[in-house]
Amino acid sequence: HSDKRNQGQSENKIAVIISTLNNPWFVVLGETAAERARELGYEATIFDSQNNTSLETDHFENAIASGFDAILFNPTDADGSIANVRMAKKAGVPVFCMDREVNATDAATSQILSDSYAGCVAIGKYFVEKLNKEGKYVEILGLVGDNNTWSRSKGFHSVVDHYPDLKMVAQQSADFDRNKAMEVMESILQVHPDIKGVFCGNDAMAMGAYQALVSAGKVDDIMVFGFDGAADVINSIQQKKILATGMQYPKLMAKTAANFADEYFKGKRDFAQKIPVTVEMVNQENVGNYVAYGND
Amino acid sequence: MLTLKKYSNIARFQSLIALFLMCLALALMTDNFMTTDNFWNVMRQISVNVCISVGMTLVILTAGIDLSVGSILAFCGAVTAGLLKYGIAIPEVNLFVGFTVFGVIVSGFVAGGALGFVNGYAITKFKVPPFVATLAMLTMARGFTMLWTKGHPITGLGESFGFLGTGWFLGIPMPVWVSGLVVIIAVVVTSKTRFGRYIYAIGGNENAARLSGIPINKIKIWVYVLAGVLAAVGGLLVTARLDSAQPNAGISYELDAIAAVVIGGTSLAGGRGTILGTVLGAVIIGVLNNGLVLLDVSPFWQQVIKGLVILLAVIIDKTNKRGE
Amino acid sequence: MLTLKKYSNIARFQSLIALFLMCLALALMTDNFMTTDNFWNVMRQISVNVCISVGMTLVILTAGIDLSVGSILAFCGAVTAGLLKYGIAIPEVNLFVGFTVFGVIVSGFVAGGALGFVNGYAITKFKVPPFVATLAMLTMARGFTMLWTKGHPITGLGESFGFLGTGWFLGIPMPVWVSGLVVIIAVVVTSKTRFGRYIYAIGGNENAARLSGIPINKIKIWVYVLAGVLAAVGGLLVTARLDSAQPNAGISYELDAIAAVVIGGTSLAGGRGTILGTVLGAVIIGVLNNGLVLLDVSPFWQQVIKGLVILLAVIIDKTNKRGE
Amino acid sequence: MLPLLEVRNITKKFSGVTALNEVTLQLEPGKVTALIGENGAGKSTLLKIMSGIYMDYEGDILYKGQNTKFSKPKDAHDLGISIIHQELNLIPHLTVAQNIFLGRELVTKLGFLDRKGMIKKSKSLLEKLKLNVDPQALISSLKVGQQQVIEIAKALLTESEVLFMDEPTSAIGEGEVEVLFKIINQLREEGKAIVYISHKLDELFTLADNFVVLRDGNEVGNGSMKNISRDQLINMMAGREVKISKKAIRKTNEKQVLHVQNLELQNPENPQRPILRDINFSLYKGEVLGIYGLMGAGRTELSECLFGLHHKTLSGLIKLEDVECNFKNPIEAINAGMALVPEDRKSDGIVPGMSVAKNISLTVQNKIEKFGFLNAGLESKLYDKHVGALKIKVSSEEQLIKNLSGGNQQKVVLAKWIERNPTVLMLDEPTRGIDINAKNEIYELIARLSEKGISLIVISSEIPEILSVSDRILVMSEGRLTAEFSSDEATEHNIMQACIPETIN
Ligand SMILES: Nc1ncnc2c1ncn2[C@@H]1O[C@H](COP(=O)(O)OP(=O)(O)OP(=O)(O)O)[C@@H](O)[C@H]1O
Ligand SMILES: Nc1ncnc2c1ncn2[C@@H]1O[C@H](COP(=O)(O)OP(=O)(O)OP(=O)(O)O)[C@@H](O)[C@H]1O
Ligand SMILES: [Mg+2]
Ligand SMILES: [Mg+2]
Repeated sequence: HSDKRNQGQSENKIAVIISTLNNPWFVVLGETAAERARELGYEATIFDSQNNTSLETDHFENAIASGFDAILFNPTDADGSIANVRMAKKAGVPVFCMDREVNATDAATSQILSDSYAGCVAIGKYFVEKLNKEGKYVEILGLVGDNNTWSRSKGFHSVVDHYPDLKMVAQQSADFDRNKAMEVMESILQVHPDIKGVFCGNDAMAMGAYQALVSAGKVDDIMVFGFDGAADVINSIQQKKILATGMQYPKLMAKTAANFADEYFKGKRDFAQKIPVTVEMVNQENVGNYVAYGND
Repeated sequence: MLTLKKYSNIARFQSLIALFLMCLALALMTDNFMTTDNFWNVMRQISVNVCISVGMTLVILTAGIDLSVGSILAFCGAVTAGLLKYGIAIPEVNLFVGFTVFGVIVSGFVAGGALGFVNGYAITKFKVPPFVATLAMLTMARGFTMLWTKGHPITGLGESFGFLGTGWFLGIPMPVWVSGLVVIIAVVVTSKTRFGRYIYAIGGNENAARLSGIPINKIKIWVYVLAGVLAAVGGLLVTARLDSAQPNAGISYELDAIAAVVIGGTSLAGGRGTILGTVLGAVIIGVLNNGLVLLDVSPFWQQVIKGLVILLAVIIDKTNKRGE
Repeated sequence: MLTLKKYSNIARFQSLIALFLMCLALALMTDNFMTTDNFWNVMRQISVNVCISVGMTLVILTAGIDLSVGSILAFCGAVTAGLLKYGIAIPEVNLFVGFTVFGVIVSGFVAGGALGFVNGYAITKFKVPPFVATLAMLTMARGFTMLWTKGHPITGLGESFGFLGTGWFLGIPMPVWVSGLVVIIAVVVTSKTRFGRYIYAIGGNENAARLSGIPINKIKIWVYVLAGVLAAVGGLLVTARLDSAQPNAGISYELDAIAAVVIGGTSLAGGRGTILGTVLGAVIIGVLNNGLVLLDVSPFWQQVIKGLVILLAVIIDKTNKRGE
Repeated sequence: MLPLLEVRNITKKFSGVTALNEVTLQLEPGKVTALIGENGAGKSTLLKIMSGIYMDYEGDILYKGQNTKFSKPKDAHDLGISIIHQELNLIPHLTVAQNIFLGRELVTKLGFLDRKGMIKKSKSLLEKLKLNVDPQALISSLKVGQQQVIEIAKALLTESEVLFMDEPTSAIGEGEVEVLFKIINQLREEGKAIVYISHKLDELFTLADNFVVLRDGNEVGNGSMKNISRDQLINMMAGREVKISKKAIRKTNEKQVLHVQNLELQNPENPQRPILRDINFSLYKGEVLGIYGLMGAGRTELSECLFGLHHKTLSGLIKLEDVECNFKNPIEAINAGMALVPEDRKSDGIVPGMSVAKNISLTVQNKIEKFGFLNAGLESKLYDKHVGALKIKVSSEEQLIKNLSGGNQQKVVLAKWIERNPTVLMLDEPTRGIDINAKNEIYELIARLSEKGISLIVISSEIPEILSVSDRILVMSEGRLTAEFSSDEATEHNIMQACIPETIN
């Protein structure tokens, strides 16, 4: 059926393989991609890799075997997912990466990426500015086995570590989980009630950390920074609860990827390998320009 | 007999000493462990695990197990939050039902009880091993939660609801009141009522219990219903504390609960153990989690240490019971 | 007696019929299920679960359980990949040891066996219940994996290593060869050797086995070592397939393995069950996963359906065995 | 007189097996009815039907003339029918009082358990049964015999009209039996109807008024106990003539095989009172050494010590064929030539879910191996050999051992040890709960083995049994050897004399 592929027929099927649906941000990414594909007249199915690269492999195999013609792909791991993309390429199925990249330039047809590292560099700068280059702070990491955890952390530290008066007094993991972040923050506050800022690896953890500050009556003393641009955090920034987050544009990336697939079916082949979608920092000044998960 | 009784006191005593030593070490190593603030902090943090673990204790006492409590917690939290925020609206028939805070709490408990009932029914009527029945429920209830929430958290539940998670009453945090109440009721039920006695009897020797005229199936179903309701209580507390119901709440909470039960000296073979032992187990885990963060131990090492502590706690317990 | 034999054949037969019906339905409802491609697809996908489940079957036959297989899988995958890529380098003493592919595979197996040995040792010598000992190992081995990888995947392992995961030999994918070999060896060991007989005896009645002069502890330790080695085989396949060792590989694989074992008719109480039953269970789960995708079922519903199928598979099995 | 309880034409089938076939029975108030039959005759099944445990049967139950159908055990119990089951049915980690009141707890006005009331009532019950244990002791800390008495207490708790006793004396000593008989006599005078099952025929002659004999699920006779002789009963049960064989006594001056000196076993819970002390004896080649004692005398522990089971708490000297032995575990003991047929067949003797053939070969896996793999042909041969030699009643080698009757299970356990050809074979209560015919076969087997040169230690609580199998008899009391008799010297009287403890509790 490889002839049927690539011909822009409406019976073409698009697979949307998402790293996890355990986080609303990815649910938005996946659903937007699927919706857009359907708008364009294709069948679309969402696959949940449950943060498991091996399960992702199964999804690729199943998708290829059951005749999907393109894959809109949100990888679980920049390195681990390469093999999967190559497999699709070999089978003649184009793969369009969304949000996260794979560390290979010859595998995916195109990668529409939000650069976590750069986004966290921006947040790091704002963090330094807001804390006035001095004081104690805390970092809450996501899942420690996840490479996005580290690219965010590294971006942030690439800025903040240049200021010797900014002291990180604790670095703990909360698995991208709101409740865990709250509990970790509650405990950290026992030792370090005098911190001035918290940087969280995603927005769910930022909300959890903020909740801990509420209980401790410290919302006015400690600034919370997140990353993602999830609905709760955008609201919280509007309400002056959270300082800033990195707005990634899941909807935009998802739609772009779906559009690319459509163009691919219609014959286009020369896609740019990497299309960066800038992560914009949303803070209390500019939040009026943003809605949750970015504008379309 | 006297020896035996004294004996079991000493066993408990050993866990208490272990806890005491842990606390002492933490008090020496950090300035902040031994503060009232941190005390309530730890107590509040363990309150969810205490609720779930109490239910788990009942189940394990009957020689069963419940792997589904984490998923049930998430589902009930989502049901509670969803009903509170949106009520039930069926526009086609022009129906809208709003809920009070009390109403949603009851609904959450009913949801937990219902899923627990399904567990109990499969286990007693279809003779599905508890491990399998609740494993299936672990998957299904997570699916229900995703379907109900569509994968998005339900947030912004209002002050009066949030009070349950973050408020204080008579100088004690609300979650501690709730879990304390759960513990007191459970202690009375297990030690002072027929129902409690039957739970022990079933776990001790199911066949003998049946021949003594004890309604095995009824009791077991009730136990799983209670475990479900207590998971719902946990879900209520988590949701109220976060002011948000997370679809991925409670993942792997069953393991924490089982760890608390086992560290507390309850036998997985059923028939032996106490609620207070479980509470002690939950406190040990809570203090450990708190202490590892206070000491800023690297997240990589935390897992290794936690595993070691579970192992050691049980080994110490076993070594003391060698004589038995 | 003849009835009994016929009987157990029928029981197995029932699962086979269930599988057949599933396959028939899928063949009718989709175009792509009944293709050679998809057949090898499913076989390759279940190969990791088959390896782990075989180990789990041995453990469960002795009336134990092993919750740590997923973490051991991740650790061994990481050890294999790390040694292959970086070798062992201790610059201080100017030491560098490089490894061949064969060398790293053996090292991975040794690592898995060692962690399994710790499980077995805690269970037999310190009388820690298997559930608890392996729960502790689940946490610890994950911590070791994180420490070893520093939380980062280890990638780029070379063609010859990758061949194990993605290659074909005589028209059959390599992972299928590996898991097939594991199954054949396990079938022979369980049904044709003393070691296998002792496993059944221990699970059937540990006391009687001890008094018959069977070295209980030795056999049990070996069983956990084997479960660890088979988890390492699984880790090898996963790593080779992805050309990358993921630090969070294998999370909750123990549940899939237990599900395969139970659907395959092995009793969690020990002493009863077969390797082939487990393989059947793994195939049923694999076909289900594959079929739900081919049928375009939403991921949220997939969880609900999977839970239901596990439940139904066991209920059907139980209902057939009612007579016993 | 109007029967209190009557069953008519009861038929009960278990998947294929007809356990009861058209059995009819009448129980009159103030009478003790002995229910007699070989293993598997259907005695327990009948009692279970009459007490509401099995619901699917054909036939009628009439209670006080009324047709009755029980839907659960509690229904029968509420009508005043109590049963003491053949197997112990106690909860190990509950206390004595909690067990006695299980399912019938006393509650206070507030609905909470009335702990004090239950303890008090238990105490008086236990006093009545002359059992000196604390009502708050855990069942698991009691000996089997004491537990048996607790079962009796449980049944006596409620004032029932009908009382079923399924082998209540299989695990208790003579003293307890006497107390029980007194109580039964008292109940009879109160007008209760009692059914009593026992394989000890002597008991039945002292106790019962009427008898009913079952054979293969059929009722083959009934009548008054006064009008029948022991031999007639046995013939009725077996359907043929059975003669209890008394083995020829052998001289014991042959080669010494086992020598035990100053054996002492510590009691971890009470270091002042060792479980065993000052144990000195020898065992000769081809000898059958009987060990008799009351319950809790320490006989089981002694056999376990010789089998390497209490290595850590044991001191003293054990010499097997002049080699000093310090067995650390059963494996070492077995390799040195020891074998033990344990007291509790179900929990220590058999692997219930395994086939008969596999159970037989469990101790001799090396004998059924070929090229390192187990060989089905060799296993079948082994099976055929023992099934033939020991007359094990079994339908095929794949039959699960749990589906055999107790006597046949015991023969399988014996077979697996005989195949190892041990130097010393210890049998702990080898005929507990086994019918007279199977018992006899086991006695003959013991004689045959001793003729083959195997030395045997037979532990038993039945004096006639000890007398009929042993060449020499040791008597134990409170962890010590108190007497030794040659088979000629031994009489019931002097054995009893030696086993009474010096200090009574
Ligand atoms: N649950 C059961 N399933 C199948 N068969 C059974 C079951 N219980 C008893 N039987 C069979 O029914 C018959 C009668 O057994 P029952 O236990 O009533 O014998 P019994 O006379 O009490 O023997 P014993 O003296 O050994 O106690 C036996 O053939 C036995 O194998
Ligand atoms: N686990 C134990 N812990 C402490 N004491 C024990 C234990 N088991 C047995 N005893 C004690 O050891 C003594 C001997 O018990 P044993 O079971 O050997 O007696 P026995 O003569 O075999 O009696 P039975 O006829 O009941 O089998 C008893 O007095 C009992 O109190
Ligand atoms: Mg019987
Ligand atoms: Mg004994």
